[in-house]
Amino acid sequence: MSGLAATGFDLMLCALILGAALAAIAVRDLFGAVVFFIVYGVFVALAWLRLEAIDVALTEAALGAGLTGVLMIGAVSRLERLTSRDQDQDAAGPQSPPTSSAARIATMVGAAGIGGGLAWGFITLPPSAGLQLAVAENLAASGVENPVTAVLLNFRGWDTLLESIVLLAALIALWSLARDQDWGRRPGLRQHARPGGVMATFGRLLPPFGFLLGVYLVWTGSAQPGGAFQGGTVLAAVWLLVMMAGLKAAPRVSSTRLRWALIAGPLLFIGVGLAGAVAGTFLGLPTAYAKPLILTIEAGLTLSIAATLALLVLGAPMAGDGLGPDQPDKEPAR
Amino acid sequence: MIASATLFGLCGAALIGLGLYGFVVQAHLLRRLIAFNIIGSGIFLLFGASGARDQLASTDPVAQALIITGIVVALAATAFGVGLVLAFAKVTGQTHLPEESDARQRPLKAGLPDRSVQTIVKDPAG
Amino acid sequence: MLAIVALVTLPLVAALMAVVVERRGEWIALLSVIGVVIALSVLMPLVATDGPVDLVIGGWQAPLGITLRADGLALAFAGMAALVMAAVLVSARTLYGASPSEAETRGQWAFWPLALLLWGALNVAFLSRDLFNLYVALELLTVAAVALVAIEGKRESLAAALRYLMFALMGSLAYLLGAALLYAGHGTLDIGLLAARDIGDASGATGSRRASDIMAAGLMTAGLAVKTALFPFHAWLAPAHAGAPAPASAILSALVPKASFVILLRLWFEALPGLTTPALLATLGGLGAAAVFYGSVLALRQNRLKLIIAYSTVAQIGYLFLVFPLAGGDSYAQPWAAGAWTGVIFQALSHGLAKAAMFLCAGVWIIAVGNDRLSGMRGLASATPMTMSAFGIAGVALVALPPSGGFTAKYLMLTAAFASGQTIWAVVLLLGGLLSAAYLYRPLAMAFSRDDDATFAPVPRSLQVAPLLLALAAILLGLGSQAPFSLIQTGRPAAAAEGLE
Amino acid sequence: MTALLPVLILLTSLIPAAITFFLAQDSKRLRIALNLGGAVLKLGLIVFMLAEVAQGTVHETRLEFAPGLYLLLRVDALSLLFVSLSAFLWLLTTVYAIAYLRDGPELSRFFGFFSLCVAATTGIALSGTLISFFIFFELLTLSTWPLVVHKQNAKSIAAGRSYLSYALPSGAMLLVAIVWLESAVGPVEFARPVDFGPLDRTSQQVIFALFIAGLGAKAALIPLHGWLPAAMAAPAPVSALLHAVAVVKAGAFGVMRVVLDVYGLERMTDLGLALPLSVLAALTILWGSARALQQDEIKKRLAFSTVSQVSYIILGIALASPFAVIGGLAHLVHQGLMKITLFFCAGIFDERADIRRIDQLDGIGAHMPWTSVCFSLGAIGMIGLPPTAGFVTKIYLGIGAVQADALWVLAVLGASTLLNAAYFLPMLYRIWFLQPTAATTEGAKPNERPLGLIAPAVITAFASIAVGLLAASAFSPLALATQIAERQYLR
Repeated sequence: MSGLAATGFDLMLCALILGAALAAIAVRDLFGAVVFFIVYGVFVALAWLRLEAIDVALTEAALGAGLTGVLMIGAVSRLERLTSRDQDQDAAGPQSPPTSSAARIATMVGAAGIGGGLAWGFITLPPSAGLQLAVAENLAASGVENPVTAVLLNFRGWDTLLESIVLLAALIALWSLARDQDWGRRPGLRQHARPGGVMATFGRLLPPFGFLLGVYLVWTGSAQPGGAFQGGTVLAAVWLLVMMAGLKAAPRVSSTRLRWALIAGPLLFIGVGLAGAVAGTFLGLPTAYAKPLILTIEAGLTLSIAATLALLVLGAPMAGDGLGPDQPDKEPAR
Repeated sequence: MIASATLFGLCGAALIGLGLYGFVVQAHLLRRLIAFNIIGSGIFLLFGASGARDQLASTDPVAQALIITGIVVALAATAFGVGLVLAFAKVTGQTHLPEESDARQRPLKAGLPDRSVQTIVKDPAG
Repeated sequence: MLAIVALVTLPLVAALMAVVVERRGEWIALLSVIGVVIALSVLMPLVATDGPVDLVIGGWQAPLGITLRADGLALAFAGMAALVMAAVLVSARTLYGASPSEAETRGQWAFWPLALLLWGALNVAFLSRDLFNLYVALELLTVAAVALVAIEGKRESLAAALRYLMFALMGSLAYLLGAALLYAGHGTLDIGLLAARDIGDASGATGSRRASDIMAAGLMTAGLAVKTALFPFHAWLAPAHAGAPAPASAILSALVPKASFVILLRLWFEALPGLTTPALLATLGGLGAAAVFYGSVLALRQNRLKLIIAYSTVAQIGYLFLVFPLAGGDSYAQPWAAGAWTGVIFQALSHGLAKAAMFLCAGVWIIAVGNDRLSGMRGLASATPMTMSAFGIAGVALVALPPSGGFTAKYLMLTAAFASGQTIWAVVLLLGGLLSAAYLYRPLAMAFSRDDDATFAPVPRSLQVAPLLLALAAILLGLGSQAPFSLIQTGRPAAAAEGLE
Repeated sequence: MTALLPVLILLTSLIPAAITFFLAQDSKRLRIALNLGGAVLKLGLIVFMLAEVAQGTVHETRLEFAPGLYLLLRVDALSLLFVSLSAFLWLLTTVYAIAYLRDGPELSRFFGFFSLCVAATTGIALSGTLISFFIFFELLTLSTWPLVVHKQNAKSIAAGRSYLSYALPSGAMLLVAIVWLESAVGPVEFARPVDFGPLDRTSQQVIFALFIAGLGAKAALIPLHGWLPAAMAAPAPVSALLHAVAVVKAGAFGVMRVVLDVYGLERMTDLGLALPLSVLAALTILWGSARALQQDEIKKRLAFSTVSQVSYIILGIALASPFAVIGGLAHLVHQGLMKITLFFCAGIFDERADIRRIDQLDGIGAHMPWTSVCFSLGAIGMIGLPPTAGFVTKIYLGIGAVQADALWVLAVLGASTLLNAAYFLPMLYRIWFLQPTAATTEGAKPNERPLGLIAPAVITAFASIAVGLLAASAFSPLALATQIAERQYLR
């Protein structure tokens, strides 16, 4: 793209991003807001492409727009049933803020001030002081060719390890929200897809391709954009599709095999780290073995991430089959 | 001609302001989570753009890695948040928290704290 | 070095194990406690004599990699956390311990990994030198903490958890944005490397104050203040801490706010001392003072024990922020420097131990009485003397009476206030102490009132020992304050002695 | 031995305290053995130390907390005066308390805090620095509260609340005074003269006022005396402890330390602080006596009497003339002996004959002769009739007032003596000269058993006479007081 056309495109993309964001915030209908939010995520992924951050773009599209979107849509439909007794103020009805218009204006001014201040701070930043050079210099020793993967799995592997544990923590936290009587059930609502319907067809057709794509993303991540998180997300989507299509029920939360799958990645990662610690460097990956080690870790992580992400979208274990009444508790638990 | 990085950085700043406004003004908990995500991606955009201003080099890989980590963490928090909202709605039938000012004042009025949920403020419009 | 690895990984590994191994959470937790205690007992003397120990993860030096540093500050907090966690995990066995013969229940499964993850996140937050790594640790901490608030599933605790989550998420975002701006401006996230840039120091490498740096510092401070529940961001704290089951409350109140506070200390005293202005220091101190008074007044107005203890945390956190105006300020009368800085750390440690003891006491009494209303506490002094004394001793530490760790803290801070001529903060310290005595007196007097008709459910003795030991530890912190004092001094930042601005 | 002895003396009450807390209610023998054993051992060690100090040995123990914050135990003449008094009276009070409480509830808690309280008092006496003093001073506050509320009824809980609401704020003021002073002049050790150079005159005065306010609540100076009459809700041995052995004394002792060893008499006079302090003490003396006159309950009357009597100590110090200082110092011991006698007796009247009000005393002398005799001896001493200890004090204070050119003090002493007589003599008259009323004899037949109840009262009563009679001997409290005062003036 020539310079002017590129700038024009960027300007338009910015406008679209801001518009979608505004709509996601301001649209009166909750479902509409969620749809705009998903659209917004896609636009942001495009912006990452324009910034030549393909790894981020993939992640944003898969996680930010994709999975978060599915999560939100599911939440909206459940909220509609849960709050049906006061339609007017919740999911289905228009959203009217509890704040007075004076407060809204004050908030608007404040938020604009913060945004403006940030813009000013951004513009006056000195010339880039990033770590491209340091990464480039050490890339050869990292065992992979994709600098982003090198940072994620080697230079700052500790962050990634903790991050995979944060995902797991979120899942444990989510499951801990189940009611006592629902413990041991399958997570989320049981899905009934119409046999022979679109969902079931997709559910049959897509998984093989999705599976291949996911594995490919992980494998290629060492040299090209891609990696455990992106691949894991695709695999999670595949699994979700299978479950939503009713082809296979979600495993019970008490399933030992499931639990091992959830912790396999982080555990493997820590194990490699500890082995390194015994050898002299915690999480140290000797250059000679770095690539196989990273691939091993990524394989483990992909499994755990895929399982965790899919289950995060499904929600806490609960009774009910998704068709029957999903009523609020009549008698609040005290 | 303005560099893409500058444009998207400013866009990120605007998104942060926008999301903040949404977070404060909206009482619906799911909408707050959406606003949270918008602020988050605004931050990432600003961050990523700051690492992409040097047009000769590619976007700073460290910044990219941090952003990826950030996106995952945000998703984790969002998923848990959604679960919490659903659990709250299931127990109370509500999607709003009781007024925050009420929560601050409440202990001054009476010593019984568990009124927090019982005295849910009715939506003015409802 | 292996000890540092053990410190941060053991709780995490234990949490993973607690996920898969059914009905053995308590034993896994106890094993990790033993491991961490061994690691700490290796590290502490080593660091106290040889100075801070660095763990360069993966062998990648900052700015590319992440460094964990075991300095006095980190180890003191990690040590306190280990004591509290040990007591809490032992106490939680009655609530969440499983019998091998029965089917697993939700609480029995979820509590242990959550508590252990929280612990791991705390240790990372105390040790890490990387601002983004600290962000991930804070998020892990937040998720686990919010889940613990909600774990009983009652409507109050769900509402409290949601409010907590909303505050904490915004705090995280502000912190993250600040860290991103610092990285964008300086190409590093490492606290030590940032310090070397002399940010805000006109004669330093960076030159004059940059808009982005000031904004970054402000955002991170605001975010961390929200997570520390500094007034006026305290609204989430009391319902959350009071809504959780007692052992969880103990962790939440004693430990969780300390993580963000330690980061705040490191941010200003180590990374960005050049950016402070007198107005900023006075503002932070003023908010701290407001927290002391507001929290105390709220605590005075509660009629439930756990809420009193929780609002007391709001007040006690206020003291911590007096470090900003008070640090430095040494005069010839003080042969030592950094009095206020050290004093505040003592305050945080003492508060952690005492507050955990109090919540565990509340747990004992909830078992005995069935609820935590003050009016139900009559006769408890005679029925549960051990718990009563634990509560009383913990109260001594909270009110900062001698010979507790709280007193050492107060003495150091008061001396700094007088030596630097800032008597206004001395007034805050003293009135705050009296107010805390007032709000703690109510449950104490209630428990001492005779009620011959009261009947109490029996409480296992093992449950009563833990809070007593914690409370005694808070006293020991004062009686034997020399060793912790010298430990805290290792790796102390220069700004702690010279003062900010 | 020199470093160990002060610690050992402290441990003789600290260890029994620690163990007693964990004793079961019914392990009565062990509890008694621990407490009596500790008390006897402490007294023995103190006698041993008296001998050592006479030979010139310096006893000093140091425990570092943080730089500049350390615990220092150091024995000097003033500490000896106080520690001997408290150790002696503790032993007697323990005997009395065991007999008095017999099989009451929560005895392990009671005796645990009882011992802790004495440990704190010992610590106060032996403290060599202001911070050490403060630490034990606050420990005393804490350990007496459970004793005050021991009965656990509404009245005693209210008394406890009142006690703390005076003691804690004044403790805070004391801390301010100490920290303010030390942040300017460094850690203050009593054995070292303080260099007030860095502080201006006004600061010195304000700090002194803070010291007096901080110590004044325990010393029951007006207007900080309100808690003391309320604390009568506690059992009699606790009253004895509060009024004679520990709390009130600790306040007065603290004033002495501050005046003699921190500021010094000369500086206090130079700063113009002597007069206000003596006026305050004089007002307290008169106010306490006047209020005592209005009381119908024996213990209340005794309590207000304490308010008045303790201020003699402070008045002596404040006058800053040699005789007055000696009189004040000696009165520390004298008042302790006399007041504890009165409280022991009041407790026996209450416990054995249900006598609480003054009008119930009619003719009790015939039924309870020992108690009545002891009570009378204590009362005569309080009025200051020769040859009692109280007489010695008042003579010295009078001469001291003349020395200090403060003739108005003579008027105060005279008025106070008249008031003392006015509230004690009617009681004595009722005891000895009125016929018993139905109310007096209505209770179970009054007796003065067991021995543990009456013996301590007899001992203290005769001791209070003895220190008056033998005031001129080398080992009397007066001699020790003279020694302390001499050091002041030779310095």
